[in-house]
Amino acid sequence: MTDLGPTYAGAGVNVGVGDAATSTADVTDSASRFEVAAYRLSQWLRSPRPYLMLLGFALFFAFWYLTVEVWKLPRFVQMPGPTAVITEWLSPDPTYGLSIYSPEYYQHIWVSLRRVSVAFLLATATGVPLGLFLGWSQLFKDYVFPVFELLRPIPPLAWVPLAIIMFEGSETPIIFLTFLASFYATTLNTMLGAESIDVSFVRAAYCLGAKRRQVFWHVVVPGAMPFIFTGLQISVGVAWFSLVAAEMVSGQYGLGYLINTSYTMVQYPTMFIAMITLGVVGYVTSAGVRIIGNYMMQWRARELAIGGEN
Amino acid sequence: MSPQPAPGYDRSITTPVEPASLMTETSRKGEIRIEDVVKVYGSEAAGIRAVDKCTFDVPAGKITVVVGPSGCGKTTLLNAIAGFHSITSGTIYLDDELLCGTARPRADPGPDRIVVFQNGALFPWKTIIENVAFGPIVQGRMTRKQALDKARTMLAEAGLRNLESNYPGEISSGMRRRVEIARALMNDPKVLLLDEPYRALDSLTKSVMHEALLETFDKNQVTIFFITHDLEEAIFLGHRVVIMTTRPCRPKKVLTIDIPHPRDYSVLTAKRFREYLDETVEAVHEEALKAFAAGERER
Amino acid sequence: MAVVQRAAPTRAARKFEGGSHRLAAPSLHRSGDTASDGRRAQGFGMLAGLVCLLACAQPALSEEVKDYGKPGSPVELVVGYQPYYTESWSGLIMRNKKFYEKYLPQGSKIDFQVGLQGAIIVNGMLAGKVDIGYVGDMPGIVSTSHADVRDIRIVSVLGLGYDQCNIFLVRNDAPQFQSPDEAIKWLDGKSVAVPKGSCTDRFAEAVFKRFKIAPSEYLNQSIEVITSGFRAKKLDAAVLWEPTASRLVLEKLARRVASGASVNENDGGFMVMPKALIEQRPDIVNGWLEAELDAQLFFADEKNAMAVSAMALEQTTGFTQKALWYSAYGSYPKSEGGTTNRIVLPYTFSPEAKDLIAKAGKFLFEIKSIKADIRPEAVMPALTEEILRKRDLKAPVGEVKALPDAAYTGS
Amino acid sequence: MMEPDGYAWWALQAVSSIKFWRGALAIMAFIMLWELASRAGLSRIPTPSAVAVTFNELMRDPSYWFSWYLSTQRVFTGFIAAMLLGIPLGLGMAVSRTFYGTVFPVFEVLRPIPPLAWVPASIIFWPTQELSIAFVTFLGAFYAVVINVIGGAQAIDMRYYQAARSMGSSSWDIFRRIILPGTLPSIIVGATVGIGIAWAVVVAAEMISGGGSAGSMGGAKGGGLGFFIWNSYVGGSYTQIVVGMISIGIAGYISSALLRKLGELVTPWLREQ
Repeated sequence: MTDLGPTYAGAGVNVGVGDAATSTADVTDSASRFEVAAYRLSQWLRSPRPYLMLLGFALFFAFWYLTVEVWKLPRFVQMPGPTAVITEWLSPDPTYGLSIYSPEYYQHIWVSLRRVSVAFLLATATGVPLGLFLGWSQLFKDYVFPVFELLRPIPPLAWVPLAIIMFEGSETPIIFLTFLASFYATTLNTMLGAESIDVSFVRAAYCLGAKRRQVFWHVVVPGAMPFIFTGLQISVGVAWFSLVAAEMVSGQYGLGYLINTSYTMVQYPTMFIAMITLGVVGYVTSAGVRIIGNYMMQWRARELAIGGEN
Repeated sequence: MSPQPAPGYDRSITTPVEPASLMTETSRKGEIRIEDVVKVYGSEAAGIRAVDKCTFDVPAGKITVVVGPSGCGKTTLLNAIAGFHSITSGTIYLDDELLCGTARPRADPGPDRIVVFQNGALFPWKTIIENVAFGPIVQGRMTRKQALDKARTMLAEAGLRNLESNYPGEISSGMRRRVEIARALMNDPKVLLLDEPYRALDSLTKSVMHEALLETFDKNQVTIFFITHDLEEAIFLGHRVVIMTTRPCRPKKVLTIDIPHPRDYSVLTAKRFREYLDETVEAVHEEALKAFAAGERER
Repeated sequence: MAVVQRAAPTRAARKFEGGSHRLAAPSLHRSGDTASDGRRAQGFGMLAGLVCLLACAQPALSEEVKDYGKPGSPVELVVGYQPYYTESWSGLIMRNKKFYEKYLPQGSKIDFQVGLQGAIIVNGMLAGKVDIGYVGDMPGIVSTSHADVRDIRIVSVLGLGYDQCNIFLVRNDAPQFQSPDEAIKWLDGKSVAVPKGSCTDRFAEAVFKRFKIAPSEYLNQSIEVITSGFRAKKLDAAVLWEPTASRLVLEKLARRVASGASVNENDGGFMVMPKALIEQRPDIVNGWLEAELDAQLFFADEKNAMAVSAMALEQTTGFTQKALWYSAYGSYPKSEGGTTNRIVLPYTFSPEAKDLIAKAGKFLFEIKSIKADIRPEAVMPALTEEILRKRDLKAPVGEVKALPDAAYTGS
Repeated sequence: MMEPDGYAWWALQAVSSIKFWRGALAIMAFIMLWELASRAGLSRIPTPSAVAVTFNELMRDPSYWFSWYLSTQRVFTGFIAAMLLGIPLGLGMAVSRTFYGTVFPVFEVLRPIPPLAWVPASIIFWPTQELSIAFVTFLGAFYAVVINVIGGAQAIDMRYYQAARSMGSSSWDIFRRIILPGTLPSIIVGATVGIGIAWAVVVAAEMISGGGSAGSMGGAKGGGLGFFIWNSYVGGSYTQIVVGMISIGIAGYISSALLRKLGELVTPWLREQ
């Protein structure tokens, strides 16, 4: 049976690249960031992880290649094989007019990215302050939160038809739907963040003579920061979820639209290209938010690097 | 992580060091008078009576330690003084200025009474020096630069010089307690309210913390209101020890410890210490049994 | 997608939602990776590599072909048809009159499934879920271009028309146009919706190319979304096919301003079948095509106008019988691209049909909708020509003429 | 005196608390605002009163309840499949390093692809429309379940292992007695989050495959609450859209609440925390 030996030393949460199994206690400033990264990289390479990762991907592609192109299993034969998708993706003159060389491909990505970022920023600009106030003032929460909870169970995607009716043009409904999904995630997480702040921090601030407004800025906002960034990461992921659906139903340009159109135009390789691109762009955006989060919260990053005290 | 002993700290010298820089304030008294304080959580009938007709004095410039079984209402009392909780009836005075009473059930928290919390409350998102300089900056008493400079001197005195730019998460819990006390003293408080600050520490660190606290007290002569359930700690530190009954708490026995300050570790084995111990252990034990019987979950 | 953040906010259970951020290195594993760990991973890798090689060597199964049974035996077929596409109403009539029962072996079961547009039926056929398809010109041609997935052939022409699958509709408050050409030019810079992959898509892109028109938005929307778009006054224009066009006009949601007739571009509907069916069961294919001929003859007979529109009413939702009747038999003024004979029913590949397929095929390849020009073997006229000769009829077998409004006797 | 944690006592407590009245007031105000705004023609959304009337009519319409049944069936097939596959996979990844090393990277790469991007591919792949929609709901819930299970298994305190190991228990004992119960709370959290996502996904999947341009065969049929909303939109009856939206909100809420209740039953030791 597999090894169950748990390790105790430094088994805390790792941050950043690779697996920070550094049990060295004194990761102080003197060891420059570069040396630490280099050390972690060498540690990572010696461990079996990269090879397992390659193995995992190899198995996945082998499965895809075999079932579709070699064995041609009944249900799989309609799917485009990896070779078809990759050749279409990389070919300078793609059969269906879309590959990394065609400008239209980047236009789709750009439009989707723009929609997600507009919706995401709107959701952050409205969700974070609202969440903080909900967490901070009980009176505000008693009035606003029930209405918020009333609307939240309705999935943002159920709003698609209403959004089409409510808003002019074809762009604003999509932005609204993407915004709605992110808004719920951001507000809720920020509120939970503000509420989860240990009451002794607030009391300590009052003791030290801070007034209510100062306590809000010096304690509640920074204290809720980790939760806010959790929320932002979820909200980016969720934004992509609803963007795709909104684009599929009605819209022009955008990866969701591309998937949908290549389906009706029976261009399956292009459809898969769009799906994979969506996955990659989605991953990059949420990784971006995570990196900004880690950068903004130096104190958390360094605290966790040493296994985090209680 | 063993705490490095603070450099230059040597108990052998007996003459107290005159803390010139800290005594600039007018001689603050910091005496607390608690009279017939009652505190009931929840409605009068069904609520939990935490404090019942509690009356005792906390002399100015002295260390008063309140000892009692866990969950007996000591923290409620401290919170009332600090202004976090209201009281149902009775009055609390600080240097004959009314903190709270029936007219004003909840006192306003302020820099004259600063609390050091059980699990520590240094702001993890501010560096050590920003933490210490927080009070004066927020009250607007000093500019940022002045506050940082004074904070730097405070930290140097407490032997925490090279930790200024670290975050609280990166230093040991013992060191964090000392930074927290430095943060409190930055505001020249009349009273330091310590809520079982060394509870989570191992006994070795605890003894180092005791000596550091005594040393700080020698320099500042600030009134200290110290809560603990550890009897030895109470007698070792306190000028006056108040033993509390189980919930609802009332002072059961008040003891003045006349071992001279500044005290050091040798006191623990002194005969006088043992006598105090014998005298009090029986009283405290009795209350502990009652609390245990009530199955009180330590709040 | 309101991701619920914290069901029961217990501090102990660390909760992760859809987007977990820093996933801890699993502390269950030995954090220091000893050599034995590495060796086991490599061994595992070797084993997996071996399995892959073994699998690749395995001979490829023959291209997945559906088995339709021996000739003469009863068969179960799925027919994808479009009651919302007047040009292919012969399918609608087939479903109602069941002409095929005369020609197919006893006990054959035919399941008619509705497709909102040709492309959906083609997707069904490529996925092996649909056997016979009644589709427009673009989906028909596109279906023949995926022989690697399933070899599909065009076997019959359902109908050709100059104002069937190529009707320009504009919002009611659009300016009054003197001529269809002026209307088409007005589309420049407007938001135009079209169901991508349909015959109107091909037609619209061809017209836009010819008139050098660039709409501000060229939206891919289904006929339903377009209908609601006009109802919610969100669309400037759309290019649609009958009967939806007539419905929008009669419900005063949009105005008809031009059609294929105004620019001399026709379109057509085709019947498509997989090669496997044609080769395995010539009896079934011939039987079905005989029945198709009967259906087209029935469709061409003016007497049946009300009956056909009644059938359409029964098999569609959201349409009035009047709109359905108008879509096939209504006469629209010339200024709106109206024509006298609404649908020509060639049944086999008349010269116009062949030339439409060639022209459309070249255009689709040009705009990269299909991988290569149409395979010559994709069109199989022999079957229908044989049947026509046997019945000594000549293509076109009939025409659906525009009737005076009075001819509509319904409510 | 009612025994303290009885249901009646809880209800009385809720009603008498000021929070309840503030909340009720806020909701009333919201509905009034909505009524006035719609009536004044500010927004094209139908007025609550009209929606209530339609809701009343629909209550008696069997096809409305049939779409409830269809959607619920699709959500639960996808959801149960996600649990059956997700939990073992999550536990496997948490327990064995090799499995984690191999499977997790692929899992992480596929996860950002939104489930709804799979709708067209799923329509092509799966033979029936039911299966293709259920597959998409499965994907929606699957990721949440696996992530939570891994998180839960890792959060188990080291000392439990050492204690079990020192008592000489085998790896199987540790798995059954420590990891499984230890991960149970996060399985419940994963399930609750998963069912929420499943409901959101089923709505869109039904809309897209039922009516949107990426429609699947069988055009008009399709069914389910998502399709019901889509059909009302296409049919132009806007009040039914709002009714459909509210129904899905209720359905999602009920299933999450049920799961939470189940969770409390299964993890009694967490209750008094």
